[in-house]
This record gives sequence, structure tokens and C-alpha cells, in this order.
Amino acid sequence: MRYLPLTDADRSSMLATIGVDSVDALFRDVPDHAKLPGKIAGLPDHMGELAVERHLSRLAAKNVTASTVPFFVGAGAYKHHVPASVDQILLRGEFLTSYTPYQPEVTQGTLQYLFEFQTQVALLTGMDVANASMYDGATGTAEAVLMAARVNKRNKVILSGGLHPHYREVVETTCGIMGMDIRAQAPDWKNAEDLAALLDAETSCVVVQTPSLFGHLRDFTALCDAAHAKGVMVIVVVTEVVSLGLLPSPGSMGADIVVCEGQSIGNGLNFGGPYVGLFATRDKFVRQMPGRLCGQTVDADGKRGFVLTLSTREQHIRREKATSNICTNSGLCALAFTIHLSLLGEQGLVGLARINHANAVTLADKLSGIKGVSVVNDGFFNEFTVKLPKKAAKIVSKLAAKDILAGVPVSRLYPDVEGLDDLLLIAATEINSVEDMDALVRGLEEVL
Amino acid sequence: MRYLPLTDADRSSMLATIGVDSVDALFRDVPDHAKLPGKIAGLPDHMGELAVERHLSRLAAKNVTASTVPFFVGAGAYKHHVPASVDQILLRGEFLTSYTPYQPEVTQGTLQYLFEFQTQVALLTGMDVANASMYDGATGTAEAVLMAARVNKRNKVILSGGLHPHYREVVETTCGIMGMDIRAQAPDWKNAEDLAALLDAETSCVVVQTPSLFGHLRDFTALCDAAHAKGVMVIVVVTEVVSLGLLPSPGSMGADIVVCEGQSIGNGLNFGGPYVGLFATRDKFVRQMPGRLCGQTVDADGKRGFVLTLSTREQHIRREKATSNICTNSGLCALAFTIHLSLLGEQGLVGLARINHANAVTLADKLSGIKGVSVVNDGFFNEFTVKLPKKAAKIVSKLAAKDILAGVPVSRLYPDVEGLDDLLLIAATEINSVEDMDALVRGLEEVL
Amino acid sequence: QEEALIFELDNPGAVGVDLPEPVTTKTRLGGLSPRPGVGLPQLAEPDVVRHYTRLSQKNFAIDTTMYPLGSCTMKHNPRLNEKMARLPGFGDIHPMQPVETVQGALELIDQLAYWLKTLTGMPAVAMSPGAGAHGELCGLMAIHAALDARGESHRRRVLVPESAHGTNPATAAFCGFTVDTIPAEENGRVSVEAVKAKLGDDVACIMLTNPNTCGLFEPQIKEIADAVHAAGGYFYCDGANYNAIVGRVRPADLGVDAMHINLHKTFSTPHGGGGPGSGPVVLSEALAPFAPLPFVVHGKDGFDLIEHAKDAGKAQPFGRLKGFHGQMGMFVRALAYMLSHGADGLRQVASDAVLNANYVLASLKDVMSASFEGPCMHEALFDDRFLKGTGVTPLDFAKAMIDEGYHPMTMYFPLVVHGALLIEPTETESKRTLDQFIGTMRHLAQKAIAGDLAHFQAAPRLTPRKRLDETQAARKPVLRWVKPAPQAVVAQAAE
Amino acid sequence: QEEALIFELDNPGAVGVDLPEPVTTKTRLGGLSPRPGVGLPQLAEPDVVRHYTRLSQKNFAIDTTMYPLGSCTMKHNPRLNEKMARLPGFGDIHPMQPVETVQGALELIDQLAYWLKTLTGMPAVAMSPGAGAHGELCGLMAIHAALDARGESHRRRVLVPESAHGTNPATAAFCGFTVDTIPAEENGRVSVEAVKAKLGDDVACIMLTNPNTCGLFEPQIKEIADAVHAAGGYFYCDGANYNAIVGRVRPADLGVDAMHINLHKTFSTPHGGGGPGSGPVVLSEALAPFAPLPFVVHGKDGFDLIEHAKDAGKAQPFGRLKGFHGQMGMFVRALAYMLSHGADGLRQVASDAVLNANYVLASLKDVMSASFEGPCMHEALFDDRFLKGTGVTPLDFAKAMIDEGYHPMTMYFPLVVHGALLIEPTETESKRTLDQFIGTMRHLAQKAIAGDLAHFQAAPRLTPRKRLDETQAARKPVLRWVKPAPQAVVAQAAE
Repeated sequence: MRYLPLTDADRSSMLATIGVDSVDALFRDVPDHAKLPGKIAGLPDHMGELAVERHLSRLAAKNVTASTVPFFVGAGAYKHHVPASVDQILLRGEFLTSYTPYQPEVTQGTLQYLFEFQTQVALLTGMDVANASMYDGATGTAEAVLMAARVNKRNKVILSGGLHPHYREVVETTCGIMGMDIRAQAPDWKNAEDLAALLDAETSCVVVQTPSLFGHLRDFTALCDAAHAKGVMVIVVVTEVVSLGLLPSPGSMGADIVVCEGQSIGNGLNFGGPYVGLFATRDKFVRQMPGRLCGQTVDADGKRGFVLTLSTREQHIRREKATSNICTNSGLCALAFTIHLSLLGEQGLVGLARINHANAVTLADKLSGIKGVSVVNDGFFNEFTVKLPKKAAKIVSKLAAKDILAGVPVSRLYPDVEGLDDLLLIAATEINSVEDMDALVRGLEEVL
Repeated sequence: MRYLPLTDADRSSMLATIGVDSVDALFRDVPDHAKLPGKIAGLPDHMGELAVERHLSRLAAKNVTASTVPFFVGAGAYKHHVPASVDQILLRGEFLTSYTPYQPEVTQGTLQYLFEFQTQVALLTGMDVANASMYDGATGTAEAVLMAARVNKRNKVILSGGLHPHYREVVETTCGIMGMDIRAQAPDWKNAEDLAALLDAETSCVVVQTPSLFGHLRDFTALCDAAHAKGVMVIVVVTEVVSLGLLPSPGSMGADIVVCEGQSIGNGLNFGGPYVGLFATRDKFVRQMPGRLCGQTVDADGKRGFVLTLSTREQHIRREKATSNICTNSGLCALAFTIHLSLLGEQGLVGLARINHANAVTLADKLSGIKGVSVVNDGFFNEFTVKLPKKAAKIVSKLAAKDILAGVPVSRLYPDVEGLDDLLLIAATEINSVEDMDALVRGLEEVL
Repeated sequence: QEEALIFELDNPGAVGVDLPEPVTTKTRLGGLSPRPGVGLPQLAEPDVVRHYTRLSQKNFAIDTTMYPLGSCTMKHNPRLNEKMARLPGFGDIHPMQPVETVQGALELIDQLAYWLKTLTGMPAVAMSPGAGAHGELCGLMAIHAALDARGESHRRRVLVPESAHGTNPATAAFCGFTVDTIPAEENGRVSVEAVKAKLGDDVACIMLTNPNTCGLFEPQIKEIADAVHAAGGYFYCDGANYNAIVGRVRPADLGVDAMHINLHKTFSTPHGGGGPGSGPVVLSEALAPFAPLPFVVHGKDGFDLIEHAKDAGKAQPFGRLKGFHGQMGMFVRALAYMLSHGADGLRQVASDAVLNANYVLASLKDVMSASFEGPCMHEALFDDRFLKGTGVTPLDFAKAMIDEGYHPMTMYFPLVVHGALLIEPTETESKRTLDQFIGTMRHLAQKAIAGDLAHFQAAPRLTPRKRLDETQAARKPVLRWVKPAPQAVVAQAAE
Repeated sequence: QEEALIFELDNPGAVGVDLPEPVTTKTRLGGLSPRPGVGLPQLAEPDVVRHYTRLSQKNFAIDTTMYPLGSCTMKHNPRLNEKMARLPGFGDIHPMQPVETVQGALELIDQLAYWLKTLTGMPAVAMSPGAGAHGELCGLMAIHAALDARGESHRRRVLVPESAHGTNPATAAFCGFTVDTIPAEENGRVSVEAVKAKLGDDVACIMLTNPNTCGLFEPQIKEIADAVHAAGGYFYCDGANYNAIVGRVRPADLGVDAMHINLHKTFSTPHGGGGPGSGPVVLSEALAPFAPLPFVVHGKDGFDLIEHAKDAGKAQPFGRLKGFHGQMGMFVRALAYMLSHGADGLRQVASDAVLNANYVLASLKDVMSASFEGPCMHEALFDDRFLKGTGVTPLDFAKAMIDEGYHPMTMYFPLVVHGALLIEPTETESKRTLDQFIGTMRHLAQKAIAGDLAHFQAAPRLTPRKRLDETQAARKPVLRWVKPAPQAVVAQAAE
């Protein structure tokens, strides 16, 4: 076995040193009935690299990849171009094969990029501080709801009808078990809900999303003012982080906690994971924030250095009194995010956001020209909702058969809600050429 | 431009420091007529990564890749499986973006792997010493011929009819211009030539290949004895270095210089380059050896370390009296070779050689069963010659149209020699499954 | 070499990417004004690449040194797995593509699930948890749901041994359970008597790590499981240390109802400086119906993805734990690792991991104080008794290891022994490396005992930073860079 | 940290690859006996990966530090280029596949040729040379062949300036020419008078580097070319320093007949610790017919590859220089680089390379001795006059730079000045980096002048090895590892 360096000669000599005559003797605490006499049945023996590559390549070849077809699928994960240097740095063993930086003297590399990541997230979201990443946007949202409850000791939660249903479900599952009162609003595909009207003195927080699931944009300043007047925390969720290059920051609107899915920057689609949750808040709430934090300090010589800090919030110190049970973050995805965002820089991020928006505007115009098709949105960033004259799910299937991946039917996310069957979410990013868009228009015209 | 860090503000301030008012002023020595006023016409402006990737991916997609079809092409370059870790180490910036190790204190990494490479090559070839690599096997062969002439001050060169024609042509071109008398033998597809009979007191060297172009094997011990008796140097060329895991080493047969194409270990096909030439000889000839050499020494503290050495042979010291004009080696390809060979180790190399041979034997048996097809070879390693009832070039084209890459028609290498049109070189390596072989047999049966 | 923060390298006007002009300048922002700016620094690509390459050089990693961090299973991360995860057919597919366009991805998840179920002997597995602690959450939520379904919602007490990872009690609390701690025995194990003493009809489950955090196999595990079951509770097993028994012991045979598997430990998906992880949870028949959404099933036209309770048939999923379908990238790596090892190799993994740990234990126990009699499982636990009177703390000792080129072991965990030093070599270290490590540890232990306190207190000496002031970091947290006021910039430039 | 040789890490019984059993044990070796053994060491993959990763950490590289090695053009190597070269459509195709299955590869070669011809203004290019010196060989062979075709085989003298790279005279000698050295002028240039004084009807060509190795553009280059042409000779231009003028000056406009282009310098294919390179040669009308085999042409069914003289039409190829068709992997990288820069970016490359060098020159000339009046081109040449009387040699100075984190500049080349220090920053270094570098160089120069000889003689202090004994290495060459005799093994084990 190529990964196992011990030879039989090594094993014999080591057993002699230990003073037992077989490895089995080392497993003496295992109940006899549970000791397997040999390898587990039903699984193949070890394979060489070539065989493993062939096996997995065969599976991979059965999937239709985003880069090879006109591709407009979004709904919380977006196909962007990631510079080649990002992945090359990620693959450096010093980053890839190191652990959580518990020994700061030999992990300043990891710690410094985490500090840079936290700063980038704070800048993007317009907030004071950010943590060193969460599993993803959805779990980050649930953590935010729990954090809000820790801050204001209230129990009622209002979820916007523009919130991604996966996020809503994760909040319902995770916070519901804690006994919180979750009030999810109906799908707000018309961008018409009035959340301020729902807030009261029992409300812990209200969770909104921008752009919303349906692509709608809103200014939440008034909502934040109304919420703060009632002691309610406002959690703003961003599932397409590139939008923050063009749209006003949640911080500037008054958000108390901002959660983003960071996949769009630095990370591939990966069929949904691993992704990276961004989590930012105001200074005053920092000790209620979940997740790992990197802080600046000095070393014995007075030089600037970085350490994990405020770990007294965390499970390995506080155990059942911790702010969260989280132990693992999404370090490598955060590194990808940080490197890509460093390459983009101010000019690149703003430019990328503008290209995304321009492509979406262009596509929306083209689609509006199709008979029976209308764009639902007034404003949007790089994704919008269209109303079709037929069921969207069927149309998407027919287009997939033509090797066009047209978007996400709203009914896939809301199978139980009536009246949404003809809605389709369509995303356009910098990867979409005008030819791609024309292919979608032609394809739609054919199948409608 | 993403690769150019200077900003316009930087440029202005730097020009001020220099004391000129424009970059143009720095080009004042350029004759006016040759000063281009602006960018060169006929070429596009700069492109982003996505655009470059798409442009090149379109070109790449027009080629049929070895991994996707039944593949039996050899004739001096072989498709083998290279472990993933090889390329990952190669891509480490510390190796990829460093230069020739002229400053040994900060390039011990490069120097040590070159020392390991030299040792591996010496072991494989059965020789005393090896250099730190040449451009490829063909240029290495020409250098070997020139080296032999430096050793014995003779002018006549005998090239076996089993030598790869590209190697022959490079020798003819490179050594011919020096006025050497090159006697290339007729293509020896029957493995019948008697080279010992051609040697005389004017002969500087005889160049043989094993396995030969046609896949034949020979014991060169008697030839070496005969040559040495007449003061003739024997140069043994190996174009498939994996064969050295199974076949007797050229050193054990008495070779004076061994040249190999090292591509098969660690390096992809790359449409013919870059590859890596291995070059080994006897201790007594080391000061006539061309190319870079790494040697062991000690540092100021007495610790073992490595440096480039014997550079008094080289062009940057000796100028027109150098042993060769070579300045660049094939360092990164040598690194790939060294890492892959380290992973293989004794057991892996021998095992790989046996699998290659077994696959070739199996394929030869299968092909022999086709009516009108015969295997020419008595012995072979992983490549052999078949005689077809029709012109091989046409058969190869017809099979290519069926997405089977069947091998190299001998006529492509010898278009001017009659009687070779029905010969086809077929290689089988560890990548060929029995299904691949059966596909070739079926394909051949269909087109014959 | 010093490396500034990326923000301090800002070079306004430089670009690190080249983007085309937008196809239109028309905007449809629904009345919002474009953001005036973000405040990000600008650098060209060469400067970004150099910055992060240089940062990387400040890290220790498995690729560069033995990293015997107890409980963390820092084993070799094969690059084949990275290559496979980057196949466009896995890396470049969207979770919301039509299922007919991702059949290979669903098949991969199904195959990985088969391996996990077969190895553990369990009938079901929930694939979506994002890490170990997330898996614990999944398991406890399934237990919660099962209890509710049984009408026993009053069962809200969870038994957790003293030696448990902090995630165990934190997770239990996170699910609204109360935590009841089982004291550790003298021998580092949990006794069935101690458990029985805590059982009652308000007990939801026990959370037991096995092998436990002292690196010991719980010999009474089956009796404990039986007792808990008899009392109407479930047995959640923390699988963080599954590396020690994979292929040799099936958790199903120990009475386990739920166990998370850290793919980033046992199955070698890289730790990446802290994540991402992946924590699938195997489930017993009793808990299987409550597994969360989504999951893969064999449909009539291939594989189907069940994303909603209404499509779940007889199952009663307790909800959803994560956006989309789980850590696909980690699944590919883990399956590549499993295929590479096979049934024979995985058994060897456990054998060699345990052998290596016992070899370290046997070779050091005369100079360092082993906390418990051997044999141990995959890690060897020492405590600070051997440092008594020397003035050298476990922290000092650990920092001295750094100067010898080793990443320290885990310190001060588990909490059940004083000054714990937990060494996990893993199965991918050679005997040669272990012998060198043992030699160094013996040398350091002897040096400490010989009274060379100064050596330890001054360590580490050879690192980019000396010991860092963690107290200052926590007292006045500086969690982000802030652009210096113009005056400060001037002062800095003048330096 | 010390790293043993891979051979010293031999662990017999370990494997680094897992191979299946052969499909048959039947052999057909034509009477040869299988080799008894090779003597290679055996290691598992983790140990091999760690070994080479640790070795890599002993190197300086562009990715980690400024590397101002004059004449070597150590610029940023974009990873995009590496990614493109690894596309299976380029990396996984065989040079002898049927041409109809490699049309994209031939098209890429054709496109790269178009770029090279357009940039240089030359009508033809030979693609196959494997490196710069190999390109020189190609150019001189073409000249040789052209002279022979003209019936002027008596022209066998080649003029080479004193300041030339050693490859120039070596190449000329390699082609059977005699080398006649042109002395350098006081101002570091070659004068047309000095050339004219050497001309005669036995002159085959002049080999001139432009910009030259002193980092200067030859102002009389056109006059020199005209004089050589008038005398019946050819003008071979060494294009090693083309980086300085790409996009701003077309070699064709200078009267060049042949010039090699180091793709690994101007077009940023990585140096990789010494190679591989790639050295296409652009050719004038006069030399074009003699370009070597093989070459790509536009055929009626797409691209054709001409591999034999009989298919070459009116061309008279002088032969073949290399197996197969050239350094395809480098072609892909170079074209990716060219497309990324475009016509506008490539012009900027030259401008910034020259600007950076002049900035260094201007910022250091008051403390170090500049060899020639500026402006320079892409590199700044200093000599050791500023060290006079200090006892510090250029070598000492260079080693002291290492301790400051910089790879030294080129030393003792070109030979035309005493104690040369040749600094080439390249266009991919930022002003910030240059300012830091300049600050360090000024500091070191002042330290040397202030008399701190000991500091320099003891340098480098911070490297894995102190200065190495090159004399011993050359006097008693040890060029390979040899297995120690059994006795030595025992002694070593006992240590």
C-alpha cells in the first residue's frame, strides 16, 4: 500500500519493542464478538492510482459540466471564473496539509490570511468585524439567528419570503429544536412583503436576503430603523457575494449581522460544497459571535503576530456553555476567497460586479422579447425571475436535453406552494457570452 | 495588465528619479527608423484569463487525447501513468520559478535532486556517472557522438539501422556540420545487421539502440568487446527507459556512453516536448562529458552540500573550447523523472516493466491471430513491429477515424525506403486494458 | 522574512485581473445607487502570488514534518484525491442542475454511502453534515426526532463523559438537551456502573467517544450500549477516533445508534488549516427514518435526490442541516482514498495507526509519564508528572519541540489527566521518522529533567515569531486591519 | 533542517505505487535474461512527498523573492500558463499521432509562429530548437547552409564581441566555424569601425547580442548589419535580451538575419531550476529556405507537418535538430503569455523592464559604481570599483544579499568589466519591491565602504548551508551517491 510506510520487518521489530507478539494483542480491549477476523466483506481490495482515476473519471464523465454548455443556474451558487493562481497556492502543502493554527509560532501563514480574510469580509459587508468563516451561508444564517437570541434574549424570528428556502429550512431545523418561534413568510416573488409590520417586542430578529431568492433588490434602511426601534436585530443574508461590488453594503443600511455565502469568490461549484460562510457583525456583539476568530497581538520580541483569540466563547473551553458547537471552519475555502479577492482588488471586484449585472440586464432584455415570457423583477443584480407560459420544471428538462442549463425552477425549491410553477430563476455571470444567451433564447423559443 | 505591477503614478515618479521625462527617452540608442511609434499591428490587445483559457481550450479540444481512446503509439515517446503527486511537487514555486543553481547556498533543493537524478540515471544505465540531463534523447545522442570523437580523436561514426530516424537525423545534422563521417545503416527491421564487421581503426563510435526502433532486443556484449578491441566507443541509446526495469543494463553489456530518452518516467507526452535526455558514461570519460554536473562537497562548517561542478568544461568558462554549447538543461523534467522514479522504487520499476512487457506479449499474441498480420519480432519489450497485408499508413488513418490510435507506420519515419510500407510499430504500456487491445484487434479486422 | 498585510501592500492603480468592458452600461438596480467603493487594496498578480507563497512558508504541515497532534489524525493527504476532486465532472457542476445531468455525482455519493455503511455495519448514513460537530448535531437531532416520534419528548438528559471533546456537550446543549457528566475512572475508561448510576427515564442518549480521547478503547462499550438501550436511551458514538478501528471493528457490533465520521480524519481529506471538513453520520434502524434532507435514492430512471419531506416516502426527515447536498468535494477525496486502500488497506490503516502509537508509548514511557497502562489505540497519552519539579510546563515542552522541527502534540487535552500530552503519529509515518521523533523526545525529556529550564522557557527560537501574547489578543481584541489615519501613514513612510 | 538523500531513506519492502499483477507471466525477451536488479531505494508515497517538499524549501525562487539575476530575466511565471499546458488536448497527445488527430496542436504552433514573426518583423521562424543555445546552433547552421548554397563554403570566420555570452563562441565552434573576437569599446558598445576592421570575404556572420550583455542597446547596430551584409556575411542576433525591446523595436528593422528567442525569458515559460527552455529562431528571407525539419504548413485539409526534405517543396532544410517537433509544452505557455499581454501589453513589458532597470541604476549609482553611463536597457551593470580597498569581493557582496532575503544578481559577467554585478529586475517587480531592494543595496554598499569586512566574509549566515567548497567539488568529483560498504552502515547505525 503506497500510503503506508511500515514494512513487515518494521512491524515485527516494533512489536518486539512493545513486547507483544501481534497487532491483535493491541486490540485486546475490543469485545471478542466485535473483533473482525479479517477484512470487511463486500468491498474491493486496494487499487493503484490508474485504476482509481479511471473509476472516478467514469463517474465524472456522466455529469454535464458548467463550462461546456450555455449555463444559467444560480439560486445560491454561481459559476465564476477563478484565476489559476488561486488553486495553485491552495495546493501548497503548507496550507493544504496543516491543521487549525493552535500553535501560532508555526502557523503564522494561516493566521495572517485569516486576519486578512476577516478584514476583507468586514469591508465587503460594511461591518465592524467578521469571523474566520463558517461552513456555508445557510448554517451561518442559523448561527446568526441563535446569536441574535443570545444578544436580546428573545425568541421570535421573522424570515423574509425572499430568503433562500434551504436557508429557511436550516434555520427551522437548527433553531426550531431550541424551541424558537420561527415565522417564515410566504415566497415573496413579487417583492411586496412588509416585514416592518410584523415586528414586535417579542421579536428577536428579522432575516432578509439581498438580492432575494427571486433576485429582487431592496433598501433595508427603513426596516433596520424600525427594527432597532423595537430592539429587533436585523440579519442580512447575501448569497451572491459578488453583488457587494455594486450594491450598497448591508452595513450601510444598518444591518446588525451579515451572513454571506462566499462561494462565488475563489471557489468552484463543487456540486454544492465545500463552500464558505462569511459572518460579520458590529463590534459591540463580538463576544456573542460564533466561530473561530483570529486576532492581532505581539510576540515576546514585540513584533506583530496573530493568534486565535476569544476562544473562551468556544466549545473546547466552554463546553455546553459555548456560543456554538462549531470546531471546524472552512479554512481552505476562506483562503481561496482571500486570494481571489486580493487578485480582484477594488477595481476588479467592482468591474466583475458590473459585468455580471450588464450580462444579466442584456439577457433579461433578450428574454423579454420572447412571446409569453416576462421578467418579473424591477431591479436585480445577476439573477432574476421570469414567468413562463408553461411549467418551468418541464422547460428546464427539455432544455437540458438540448445541453442548455437554463436555471432553477422555483417549484424545485417550493414544491408545496401553489402558483409558482411557471417561475424560473435565471442567472448570468461573466462566463456567459452573448452566444450563450442567444442559445438560451433560441432554445426557449423551440420548447415553449 | 495583471502581470505588470507598475502604475502610471509609479512610472511618473520613477522617471523623475531617473531624470528623464518619458520612457521613450530611455530608448534613445535605438535608431530612429526602428522605433515603433505604438503597438505592433496585426496582433490583438491584452486578454483576461477567461478569454485566454477559452481560446486555448478550443485549440486543445481539436486534438484526440491519448487517455480517451485505445492508444498504441510509441516510436520513442510513451504514454504512461504518472502519479498525481509528481506534478504537484513540480508546481511548487520553489522548484518551478527558480533558475539554474548558480548560488548553491539558496538552491540546495535543486542541487540535491540533481545529485539524486544523476545517481538514479547511473543505476538505471549501469554506468558510473551521469550528467544533470540534456534536452532530449536525440540531442543527447549527437552529444555522445561528439564526445566519443573527443575521447578517441577519430572521425567515423556507425549508426545502427535500429536507431530511431530522428536520432539519426540529429546526429547527421549536428555532427555532419563538424565534418564527421556518418555511416547510417539501412533500417534493420529484421534485426539482422552485423555492426562488428564495420568497425575499423578510423571508427570513433558505433551507436546502437535497445529496444531498437522496431522493438528488437540484442545482447551487445560481443559488439562492445569487438569495438573496444579496436578502440571504438559504443554508444547505447534507450528510447523507452522503463525497459531498464526488465532488460540487462547497457552498462552490463559494456557500453561506453548510454543515452536515454527519459520522458516515460514522470513526463507526459506533450506532443513531443519538453522531454529529458539522460546521459551516462564511465568515470574515466567524465571530463569529456557534455552538460551540467552536480557534485558533492562540504560547506564552511564541514556539512555535506552540493554544487554545480566541473564547469571548466562548459561554455560560460571555456567559450569556443567548451565540450558543448549547452547552457539550459531539462531541469524540471529531470525533477519529474526523479520524483516518479522515487515513487516507483526498485519494486515499482521492475513491476511496471513487467506489466508493460506482459501487455505487449498479450497484444502480440492477439494480433498474430488476425489473418494476414504477423509479428516481426522474436523478442521485444513493450513495442513490436507487425507486418500488415496493406499499407500501414492507410490502416492507421482508417483506425484513427474510428478513434483508435494504432501505432506508427514505419513509412512515416522512412518515406524514402522501399519495402517498409506494410510495417507498423505498435506499443502497449500499463495504460492498455484488455478491452483496448480487443478494440484494436476488432478495428484492424474491420479495415483490413 | 517579514510579510506585510495585503492591505499594506495596496498599490492603487495596479490590477490583478484583466476584465473586459461590460456589454452594456444600462443598469436595473431597482432604485438602489451603486456602491461608492469597498476599500479593497489593489495589487498585480505577481505581488499577490508572492505574498501568499511567502505566508505559506510560515506554516508547519504534514507535507513538511511529522505533525503528531493528538485527536486530529494528521495523516498524509494524497494528491490523487485533490486531482480527482478537481475533475470538471465533480468540481464544475452546480447543485441545482437537473438531476438527469448529475447522475455521476449522485452515483458517487451513493457509492461513498455504501462504503461507509459497509465499513460500520450500519444500515443508513446521513451525508450532509459539514464537519464532525455538525455530524454530532445531526445525530442528536435524529435522536431528538426519534424520541418525539416515540412520544418521549421528556427525555432531555444527555450523558457525556468527562473526557469528551468539548463539541459533545456543546452539541447536546445546542439541541436543547441538558448535559450530565460521567466521571472518568482511574484507568481512563468509562465504567458501565458509572453509566448505570446516571440512567433514568429522562435520558435521551449517551455520547461516548470510542476509542476515547485518552486513546483507549472502551472495553465495556457493549455493556454500556446495552444498559442505555435497556433504559430507553440511544447510543451516540463520537467517531473522531474511528481511524484506530476502521476495518477491524464495526461500530454496529458495539451497539451504536449514530456515529459521525470525520472524513478529514479517518479518510484523509485535507485539514486545510482548519477546514473544510465533512461529517457523515451512520444511523441504526431506529434512527434511520429521521435522517435529514436531502438524500440520494435509487429511482426508476437512475439516481434521485430527495429534497423535500413530501417526497421522502415513509421516512420522517427531521429537517435540513446545510445548504445544498453536502461536502461533495470532500466526498470525492474520501472515496478516492477508500478505493486506493480497499478493504485490505483500510484494515491495515487501523493496525498501523495503533502499532505506531504503541511503539511511541513503549519507547517513551520510561522517560515521560504515561497516563495509563498500554496498550493504547491510535494515540499515546502522557501527562506532566515527568516534568514535576523541573519548572518546565507542557507548553514549554511543546514549544521546545518546534525548534527540533516537530509540530507539537495536543496539550492540556483530554482534561481528565493533569498536563496532558497527547501524541497521535498516524499510520503514514515511517518507523524511521518515529525513531527520530522518539530520539528527540527522549533528548528533550532528559534535558528537562536535567534542569535546563532556560532552554524550554526561551523556546521556540527558530520560528518567524517567538511566543505570542494571547492574553493581550483576548483582552483588547484587534480582529481586523484598519486603514491608518493619514498622519500615521506619513510617520510610517518616514521610518 | 537536514534532509538525507533519497537513497539513504531506503525502506526495503515499502512501495510508493500500487501496481496490478501483469496479465501474463509469459515473456518474449529474445534470449535476454531479465535484469537481476537496479538498486533503487524503496519508499512509501508520504515519505517521497515530504522529501521533495522539504528539498524545495531550500530554494529561493521568483515566487518567494526578487531574483534580479542579470541576463536571466527572472520574471513572474503565471500559473494560467501552467494550467493551459496541462490541458489534455496539449499535454496528452503523442507527437506521432496521425496529423488529422492533432490539428489543434499544429494550429497552436502556427499561431505562436505568427506572433513571433509579427513581433520581430521577420518572415520565417524555426520552432524546434530546445533552448537558446540550441537556437544559436539552428541559426548558425542555417547560415552555414546558405553559404554552402551560395557556393561560399570558405566563409568560416564568425565575429563575436568580447562581451558575448559564452554560448556564442561555443556554438560557432560547434558548427565548425572559427571565432574572431571583437574588442569592446570603452562605452560598452560594439563600434562599426571595430567590426569593419574584422570584415573580409571569409566572414560567415557576426553574432551580436542586442541589447547587449552590458544591458545596452547597440546604437550602431544597423550600420554594423549593413557593413556585414555588404561584406557578404549574415547578422546573427542573440535574442537573449529581447525582453527589453519586445513590442517597441522589430529586429527585422535592425537588419537581423537570424535571432533566437528564449521563450523562457521574454515569454515567461518557467526556468524550472535550469530548464527546459525553448529557443525558436526567426529568419530573414535569405535564410528562411534552410530552416530545419519539421515545420507546420497550411495544407489543403488543414495543417500539415513537414517531416522530410522530400516534402519540403522549394525549401532546403539543413536537417533536424531535435527529436519530434519542438518544445510543445513551452509553446503553449508562451502563447498563453502573449495572448494575456497582447500587442499593447508586450510593448508595456519592454517599457517597464527598461524603466525598472534604469530606476535601479539611478538609485544606486551614487553608492555603487555604474560601469557605463545610462540609460541602460533592461539591466543595470555595476562593477567592483566601489568595493576597492574594502576587501569585499563581488562574491562576498552577493552572499550578503542572500541574508537580506534576495537572490544575488549575476556576478563576474559580462567579462568586459572588472567584478561585474549585473542587475535585471524585470518588469514584474513593483516599485515597492524595488525601493526595498534599493534600500538594502545602499545599506550593504555603505556597510562595505564603512569597513565591515567580517560581515561580508561570513555571509551567508541564514541559509541551510554556508559557503560551499567548490574547489574540492571539482578536484575530487563526487557525482553520485554510492551505497556505503556494510561496515559503514553498521557504524552509521551505531551513531
